[in-house]
Amino acid sequence: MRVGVVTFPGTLDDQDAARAVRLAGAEAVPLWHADHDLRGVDAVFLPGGFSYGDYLRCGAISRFAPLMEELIPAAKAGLPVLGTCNGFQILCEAHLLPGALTRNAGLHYLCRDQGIRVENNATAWTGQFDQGQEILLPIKHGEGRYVADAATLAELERAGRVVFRYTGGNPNGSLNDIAGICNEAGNVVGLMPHPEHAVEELTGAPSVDGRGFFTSILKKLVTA
Amino acid sequence: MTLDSVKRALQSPDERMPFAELGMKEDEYQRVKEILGRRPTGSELAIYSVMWSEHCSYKSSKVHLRQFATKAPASEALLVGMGENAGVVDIGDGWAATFKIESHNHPSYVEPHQGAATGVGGIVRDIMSMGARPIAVMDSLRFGGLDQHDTRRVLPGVVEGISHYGNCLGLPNIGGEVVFDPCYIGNPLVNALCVGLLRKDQIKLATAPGPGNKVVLFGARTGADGIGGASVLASATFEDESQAKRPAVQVGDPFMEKLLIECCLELYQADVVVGIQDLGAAGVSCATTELAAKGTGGMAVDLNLVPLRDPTLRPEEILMSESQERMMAVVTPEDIAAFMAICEKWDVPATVIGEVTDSGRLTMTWDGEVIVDIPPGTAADEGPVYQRPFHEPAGQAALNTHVELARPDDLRATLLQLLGSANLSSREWVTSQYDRYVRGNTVLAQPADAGVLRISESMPGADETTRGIALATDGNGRYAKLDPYAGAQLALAEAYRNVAVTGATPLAVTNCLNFGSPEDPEVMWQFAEAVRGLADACKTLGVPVTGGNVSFYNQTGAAAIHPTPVVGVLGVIEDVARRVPSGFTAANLRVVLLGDTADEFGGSEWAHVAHNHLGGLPPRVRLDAERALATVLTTAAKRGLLAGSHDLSDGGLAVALAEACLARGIGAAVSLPGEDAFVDLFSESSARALVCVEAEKFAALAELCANNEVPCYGLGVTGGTSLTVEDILEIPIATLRETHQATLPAVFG
Amino acid sequence: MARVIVDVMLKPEILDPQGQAIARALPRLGFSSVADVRQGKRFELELPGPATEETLAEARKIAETLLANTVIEDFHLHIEEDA
Amino acid sequence: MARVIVDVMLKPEILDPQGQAIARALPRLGFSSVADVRQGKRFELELPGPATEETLAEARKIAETLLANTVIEDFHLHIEEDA
Ligand SMILES: Nc1ncnc2c1ncn2[C@@H]1O[C@H](COP(=O)(O)OP(=O)(O)O)[C@@H](O)[C@H]1O
Ligand SMILES: [Mg+2]
Repeated sequence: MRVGVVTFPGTLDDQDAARAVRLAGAEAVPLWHADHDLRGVDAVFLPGGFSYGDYLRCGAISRFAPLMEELIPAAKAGLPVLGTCNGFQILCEAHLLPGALTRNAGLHYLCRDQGIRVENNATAWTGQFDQGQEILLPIKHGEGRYVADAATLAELERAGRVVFRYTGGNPNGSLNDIAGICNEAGNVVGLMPHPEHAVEELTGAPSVDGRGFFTSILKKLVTA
Repeated sequence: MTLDSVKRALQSPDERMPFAELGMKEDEYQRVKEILGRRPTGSELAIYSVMWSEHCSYKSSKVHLRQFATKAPASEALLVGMGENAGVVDIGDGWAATFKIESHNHPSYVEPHQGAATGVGGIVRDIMSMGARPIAVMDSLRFGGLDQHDTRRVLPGVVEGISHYGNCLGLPNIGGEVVFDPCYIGNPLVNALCVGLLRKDQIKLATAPGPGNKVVLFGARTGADGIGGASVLASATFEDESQAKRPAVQVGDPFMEKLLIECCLELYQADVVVGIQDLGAAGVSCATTELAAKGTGGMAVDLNLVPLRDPTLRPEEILMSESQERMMAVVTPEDIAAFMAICEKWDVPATVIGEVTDSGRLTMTWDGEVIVDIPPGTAADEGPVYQRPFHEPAGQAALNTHVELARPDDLRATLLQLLGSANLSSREWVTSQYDRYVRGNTVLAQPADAGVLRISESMPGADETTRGIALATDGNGRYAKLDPYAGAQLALAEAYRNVAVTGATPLAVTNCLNFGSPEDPEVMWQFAEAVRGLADACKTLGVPVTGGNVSFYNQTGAAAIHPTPVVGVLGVIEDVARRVPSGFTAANLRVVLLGDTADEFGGSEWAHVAHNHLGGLPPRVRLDAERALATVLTTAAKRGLLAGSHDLSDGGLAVALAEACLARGIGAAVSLPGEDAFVDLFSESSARALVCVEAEKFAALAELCANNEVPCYGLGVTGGTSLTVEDILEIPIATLRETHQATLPAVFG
Repeated sequence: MARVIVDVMLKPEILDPQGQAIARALPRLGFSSVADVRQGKRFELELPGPATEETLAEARKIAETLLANTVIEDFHLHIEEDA
Repeated sequence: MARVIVDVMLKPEILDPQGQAIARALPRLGFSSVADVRQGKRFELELPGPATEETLAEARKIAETLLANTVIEDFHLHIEEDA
């Protein structure tokens, strides 16, 4: 199985994402923002960072990268895509996911180990979790407050498209404690927390709960 | 505006040059004239004034700093010593680490966010210029009193600047310090450390050999940032200068720096770089003179080719500009195309601005006229050297007189008072603004005693290795004020101990020496004593100084800061999976105190908090005991004897116990080994650590201690939800936590 | 040379924590007369040549696609004369 | 109700990395006519009552001490009528 890991100028977590993909037993395929080429991957990981320095708005400039011109139609056609942190922001800017991520209510960048509840285990990236399972993942962002208009929010809730919710305290003021959402088909998932930093005992957050994302997508691809 | 060319200088030999305004002394100016055999041009004066400034030439400190070399212990680990951009240490399995700490104190007072941010940017470029990939940063900070108004302006800005710049670069922040003391109110200290990793055989040096090779300036365009900063801002007192003539502040662009990092690494990998130098305080002046001086000896530069952000800049200003995110490389003509292609891939502007020559001269032209023609070594290496007079401060003996302070009866209240104090309370308000996970190699970070990183890098040619490195920085201005010789040694001892408690073997040292004005003989005495102390202790502990930085003029009027030597220690752990986590890690472990406690409260946190008193003598330095303790800790870690550890420092055993409980919310019940509970709990004697071990491993630990003559006291066991000291106190962990965490948020929101 | 100014503000229904933090800080600093504060962005675009219908149309396009995220922000643009 | 607008821009000599990043992105998006971009902040202060000399003076004071960092930024303020 080949999982593409995208690097934009200013992407930071690409190495970690690739490592997590490899640890799960898949091949990590580097994808370069300036190429019009998805290299035939089976799924795509949009990692975190400060693409284009997060200038203007997080993800606003990356969204127009040549690679995105390939990725957007592919995602709409069902290619599994996971965006974490800056990757989530890019997915929203690209309108693959609704709503937007805005400045944390506390106005500070916040790095901490955060409780999260899996609210939907039917997406491409969450199949190996239990519905309602509580997991621990690191968050590290300054602009993670999810907002959307009332109608969008209601639709997300109604359709079960809120995939993750913060537990034990909302770190950034996100509406409805939203930590992550998916598109209608469930192949595109975006979340602020970082699964790739919770896959090893020795390093990262004090949990290996992030592994579930990678086992989920592998399982999905193998059985597909 | 007429161009001051060499030709013009010859025609107008007596023209008055503004050397004094540029911070140059009359005799220094005369020396420049002697070297050149004529008056300097404006551009030449710009170069000499920045290169001979305190900041760049170390003219007041040089004679003392030499001890770091002359007293250096023999070390097989040292690959590159002092004098390069950063020292390089062999860490085994073909890998090397390079690390350095540097100050950005004055700019951080003027504009806290940008000052601190560009401090991080600068030290990261130093590490890059050695050929390394930067892998982590640390920050050692000092502010005025927590209750002083200006602290609310300076601290949030500084933290945000470090956070934004470091986070954007994707460098985990793995440790540091935050200290409050009124002595820093007008002179906050912002010391940033960066560590990098490289293959042992891929070290790059700042040198420009090979006539015909091209000189490339790459990175950001040059603007009017911090013009005059190097000499005016960094080497004169702030009060008089900066208010009157505030230099343009340097603004950082971490995104450009991130691109520069990736670009440089790809350039190194493609092997298209002959020599490289970062552009720091003295910008183009420094890079050209130093590269030329260390190379074949000559360089010809066309300054018109420097890409400008502000097209109105004059050549003198281009030479002095401190615009950030720039590097200079020397590249063979054959490799130029490949070099440029890599820069383009990363969107990094790059321009050939000159060529290496064998003329022995650094020449620069502007509009076709020669405006600089100097022997580069005279600017880079032959700056003035001062033997500044020094003597013990008039009040030193009085300061060292022991004063009996009333000791408390209620030790529970004392512990809570200390735990919630400005300096001992939780640093989380600060550290939660730093990304400690990025790059995926962080094994330990705050609140551990030292940061620990795994060395498995996705760098090309990397063999898998089980190794890790540990880093800690420490400094205690109060100790150093009482006795700068001992204070510097205690800073080293604490950083060394912090590295050892993780299981790593200390290998090498970097330092940042923050002092008042060197023109004050009493400050100069503090400086001389601190350097002598640090050099002696490095020798005894067997850890060489690989580099560092001196920051003088940290004073407002006649009031200097406490002398504040900050010491960083780097250690290696062979199998990083054997690192020892911080604090109590499980219930039913034996709690063991290593090391002896004496009645030592001079300069202590308790005297500061309870009595606002500073006097007497700091704790005794016991380097042999430190070394033995480190041997025990690293050997025990290797053998898998330790379940957790924590060093004893400010606030003594009581604070260490509380922090060990807070690490994972696991309590402990202990009894005290000595007669005097207050001394046992709060003394700050050096060479001590707290560890926890499984009961069946205690005997092996005790034997190891006995063999190394390290005193070892079983205090009790872990478990429960309180910290209990038999017959003295019992405090629920929830109370400890609340007290510990409330302090900084109460002030900063 | 024409200068087009694009002002981008969060939509009124979106929480503006930066503006609120400022509003909260004002009374503490002794400024009591401000009822509300909102913080947004201001962009200055330099366009060569005079400001024509076309340049304005292009600027509007830029604002729409890049400078503002219309999911959460409103924008408004005008020409600045003196530039 | 008066609305005072405070525009805060980096001083011309100060590096504006945000503006530059936007300017570099524009040609890639097919917008070729923009020579330069600078990004700054816009604050909207709501003041009760009409805009008098005093409210304006107060707004200026606020801009100076809080909204702008005059070490690196310039500011400019005006009253918006329609509010
Ligand atoms: N400015 C800072 N940046 C990053 N980490 C910090 C900073 N200040 C403190 N820390 C971390 O917080 C923890 C507690 O700090 P401190 O109490 O000073 O430790 P110690 O007493 O062991 O030197 C340590 O892990 C330290 O590295
Ligand atoms: Mg410690």
